[in-house]
Amino acid sequence: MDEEYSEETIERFQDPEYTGEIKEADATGKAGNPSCGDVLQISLKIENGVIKKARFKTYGCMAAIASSDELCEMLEGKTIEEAEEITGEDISQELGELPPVKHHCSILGTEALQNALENYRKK
Amino acid sequence: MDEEYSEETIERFQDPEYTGEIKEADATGKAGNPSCGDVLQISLKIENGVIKKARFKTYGCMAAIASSDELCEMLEGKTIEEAEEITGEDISQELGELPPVKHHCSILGTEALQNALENYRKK
Amino acid sequence: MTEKKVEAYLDNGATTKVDPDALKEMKPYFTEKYGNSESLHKKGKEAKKAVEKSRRTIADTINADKKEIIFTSGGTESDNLALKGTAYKNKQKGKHIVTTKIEHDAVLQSAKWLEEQGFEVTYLSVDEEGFVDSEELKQAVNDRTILVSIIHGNNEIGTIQDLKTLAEITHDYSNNAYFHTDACQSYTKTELDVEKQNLDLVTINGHKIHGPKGTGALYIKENTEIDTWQHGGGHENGLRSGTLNVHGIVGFAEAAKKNHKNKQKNIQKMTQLRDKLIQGTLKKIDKTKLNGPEGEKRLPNNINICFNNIEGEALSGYLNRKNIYASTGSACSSLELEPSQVLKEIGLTDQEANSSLRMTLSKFTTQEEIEHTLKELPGVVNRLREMSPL
Amino acid sequence: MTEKKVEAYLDNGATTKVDPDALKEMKPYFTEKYGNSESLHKKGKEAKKAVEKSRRTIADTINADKKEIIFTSGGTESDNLALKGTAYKNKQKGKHIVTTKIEHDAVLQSAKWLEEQGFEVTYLSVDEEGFVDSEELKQAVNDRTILVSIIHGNNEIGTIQDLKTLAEITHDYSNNAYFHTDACQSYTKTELDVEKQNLDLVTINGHKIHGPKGTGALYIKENTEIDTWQHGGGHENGLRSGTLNVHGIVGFAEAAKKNHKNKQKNIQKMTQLRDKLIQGTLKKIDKTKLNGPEGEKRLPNNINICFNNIEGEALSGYLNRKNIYASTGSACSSLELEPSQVLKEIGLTDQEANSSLRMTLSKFTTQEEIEHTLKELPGVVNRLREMSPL
Ligand SMILES: Cc1ncc(COP(=O)(O)O)c(C=O)c1O
Ligand SMILES: Cc1ncc(COP(=O)(O)O)c(C=O)c1O
Repeated sequence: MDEEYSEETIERFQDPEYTGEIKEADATGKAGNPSCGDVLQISLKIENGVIKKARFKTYGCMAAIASSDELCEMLEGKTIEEAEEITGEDISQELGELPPVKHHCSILGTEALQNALENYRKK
Repeated sequence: MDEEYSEETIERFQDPEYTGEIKEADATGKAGNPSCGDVLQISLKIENGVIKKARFKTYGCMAAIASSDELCEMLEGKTIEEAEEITGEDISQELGELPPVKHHCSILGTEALQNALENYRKK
Repeated sequence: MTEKKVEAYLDNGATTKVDPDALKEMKPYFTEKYGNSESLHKKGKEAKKAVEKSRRTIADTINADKKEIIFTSGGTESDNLALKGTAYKNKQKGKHIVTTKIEHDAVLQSAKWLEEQGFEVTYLSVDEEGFVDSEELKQAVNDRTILVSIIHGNNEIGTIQDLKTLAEITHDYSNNAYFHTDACQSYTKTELDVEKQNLDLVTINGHKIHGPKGTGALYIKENTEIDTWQHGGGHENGLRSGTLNVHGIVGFAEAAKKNHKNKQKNIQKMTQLRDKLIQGTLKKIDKTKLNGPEGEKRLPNNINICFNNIEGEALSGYLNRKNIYASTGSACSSLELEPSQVLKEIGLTDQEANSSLRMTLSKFTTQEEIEHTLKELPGVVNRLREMSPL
Repeated sequence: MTEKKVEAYLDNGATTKVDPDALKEMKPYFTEKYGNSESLHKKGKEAKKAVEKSRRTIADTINADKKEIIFTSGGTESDNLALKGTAYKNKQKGKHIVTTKIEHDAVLQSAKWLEEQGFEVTYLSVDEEGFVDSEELKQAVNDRTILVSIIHGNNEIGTIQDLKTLAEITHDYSNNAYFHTDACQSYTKTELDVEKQNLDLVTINGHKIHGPKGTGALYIKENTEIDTWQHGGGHENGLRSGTLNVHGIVGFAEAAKKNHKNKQKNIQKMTQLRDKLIQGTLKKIDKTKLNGPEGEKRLPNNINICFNNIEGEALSGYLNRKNIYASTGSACSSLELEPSQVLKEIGLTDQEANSSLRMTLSKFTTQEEIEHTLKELPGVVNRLREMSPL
């Protein structure tokens, strides 16, 4: 009965602004598994330790797409250190709270991000 | 679901024509018990072995009142022998079938009748 | 000639007329906003919104939280769920249930069935006005008791139990017992406040309060341990599966809201008419007696009178001819042969029980209906008494 | 500008619009003929008459006798009653039940609950089109089997089982087994004849056939041994207690009558639109595949297509923006996380199951709705595929 999507989630899902893949990205990361219903890929342009551009590609439900878009917006302009501290809860909160059964979608976003940052460090 | 009263039963219940008690009756009989929901009393005027007049008093449900009235109508003009053969089923049939749970009401009528005829013979 | 047209519907304890305002609220949900409340698209959202708004409305009328209300198909289903659902969920803690001898069949037959499944049930008796004895309850309840179920306003004789006291005893005398009340008859007709009265489970339904038939709800206090009884898609937080009856729920809520808002006014009006009909009957017709309590301890819309020497069904049949509609007891058992158990429990003889009639009013009942009834009743009783051999 | 107004409601498998004619029939029963069908007075009789007429109407649509129909609150309740009621009544004869892996949750969860109560349940698998293998059924059924429950038209993939063959096997291989079918999706949309098909128990409901929500029925062949599951006043011959939902029943019956009368015409119309939408989609959009059978073995109103690389819920969300309303599967589990069990049973991978969309039509679905959908679908799929990392 509390399993509603917020208006913010729905709007972001319907008009995501950060879709796509950055060519010659400085970092890319992936998380999820199509058999579980969600796959999320994130690509970042990083300059002087600051994320200049973030784009996503997502296979998944409304919450997964909205979370991905929210995450990209949050990332742009943040330092890597700031980015590392973003939690699923932060994303969910920005979206006006995801339904409990969908919280994993926001966590998936942070996993993809961590993977991207790891990938960046290894470069 | 088949527990409906027929139109005949309802009409007879609403306008019984044979209510009352015959003064100086040749025979009277009673059956039933108020704690079971039905008491039926019948009084008869008998001439030369033929029932000339039949009246009832009944405490009871629709079926009991309708059965009593039906029985009195059936009795008038019948010989005692004919009267003795009336069954609950006969009464129920004349009423367009009583609901199964109410069949005992018509049987109660025949019991009161038997008691009246016994009373007559003993006189 | 005009006189013939007066109809008196005095069977509101059996069911009520749908409030035209409730029907109006329902209308869009049949052919326009007809979505399934679980669908995620616009049509589903419309339906969901209506359901959740209704849930809040109903919760507000009993001082509950929205999350504590689940919708069912009626009072019977809510009672079944309350009894069987808690019994099955809590049987490890104890297999003892307490209820009363004057419950509606929905509770009584559920309790009997649970006995067949190995539960033990204590049936409390009542006094001559239909009240449960709190001392008897204290004796009955212990830590093996998992549920106490006591009807709030009795459907036959209108007795209103002191829920607060009974619920507190339940909680004081057992660490494991929930307190359930069947409030179908009392809802919006007397105080019902889950907080104040300390209730864990409450059955209410729509068609007794001018909502549509086929609607009901069960209040389930947060954290109450209860199993679902109707399995399926997991609706209503997994507690009651089945596509939600959106239009029904909307009508139920609107009826509840209106009744709740005008509660004091409605109670006053019904009480005045009730007492007028009771006093008029007792005065005009000899050998009559009121069954159940008087005054504030009686449901404002309930009358039950014993008319000696005439049988209740026959009486209602003759009243029907005068366009007065009343029943002998609970409608579901109209054609049953047994005298009312409730009337016997308060001390009536079988014959007295068989000679009783229930007349139940509603907020729509008019002075005219009561006057018409008072005018016709003596003649009808007289006719039937003349016909009676007793 | 006008274009924007086209709405395509393609979620009729979840619920349908109430037929305006059904609503019209219902209307008097809210505020005028509002009596309780068990009351003996005029208001009760009016209601009773309407209920019994409706009972006959519904019986006629499946070639049953009026006495064999009992009214419930919906498909879920009918399924629960059919499974639990026969299980409890017949457990002395055996505690074995057979059903399938593609049942609606109302059957599946009832079966699971019965397992917890000590019954043994065999779940039959299906082939890649969703058909039960009659050989597997023969192997499963024996004299310990008391019930076989097989869904008629599948709610997700539209597969129509050969009931006659399956029911005959059931009766041939067990002396003690009843055959139940959940016909909620198929009722009035394909042949359903209890005599010809040799059925003992059939679940149907109102809101899938343009009747009101909160209505259902269970066909119970004469002499079938079954316990009630909702205890109370003993309505419906003691098999289902609770005040009858008179207006609901009247609407259900009228909807059924109309659908039944125009059955062939409706089937033809829906089949034509179904096939147009299927073929159009498969042709216009690459990497798409129809789930479930084609042609006459598929419900005339059911479409289920796998759109590779895009997730079903997201797809329905984007379609919603274009005023196209469809769901991923059964509405009750919209927010569930598990991929559809039915789709997995017919051999889809988890990813394929997650990438599927159900579109379900009704007799009211128009050419325009289908054309609107075919026009918008490719763009939406494209947008989501662009967004997909797969
Ligand atoms: C006290 C009480 N409980 C339960 C019920 C059953 O409710 P429903 O008819 O909605 O199933 C009724 C009325 O019939 C009632 O009066
Ligand atoms: C096949 C099937 N069975 C049962 C049900 C449950 O019916 P209801 O929603 O009326 O409880 C549905 C629909 O929800 C269904 O599609």
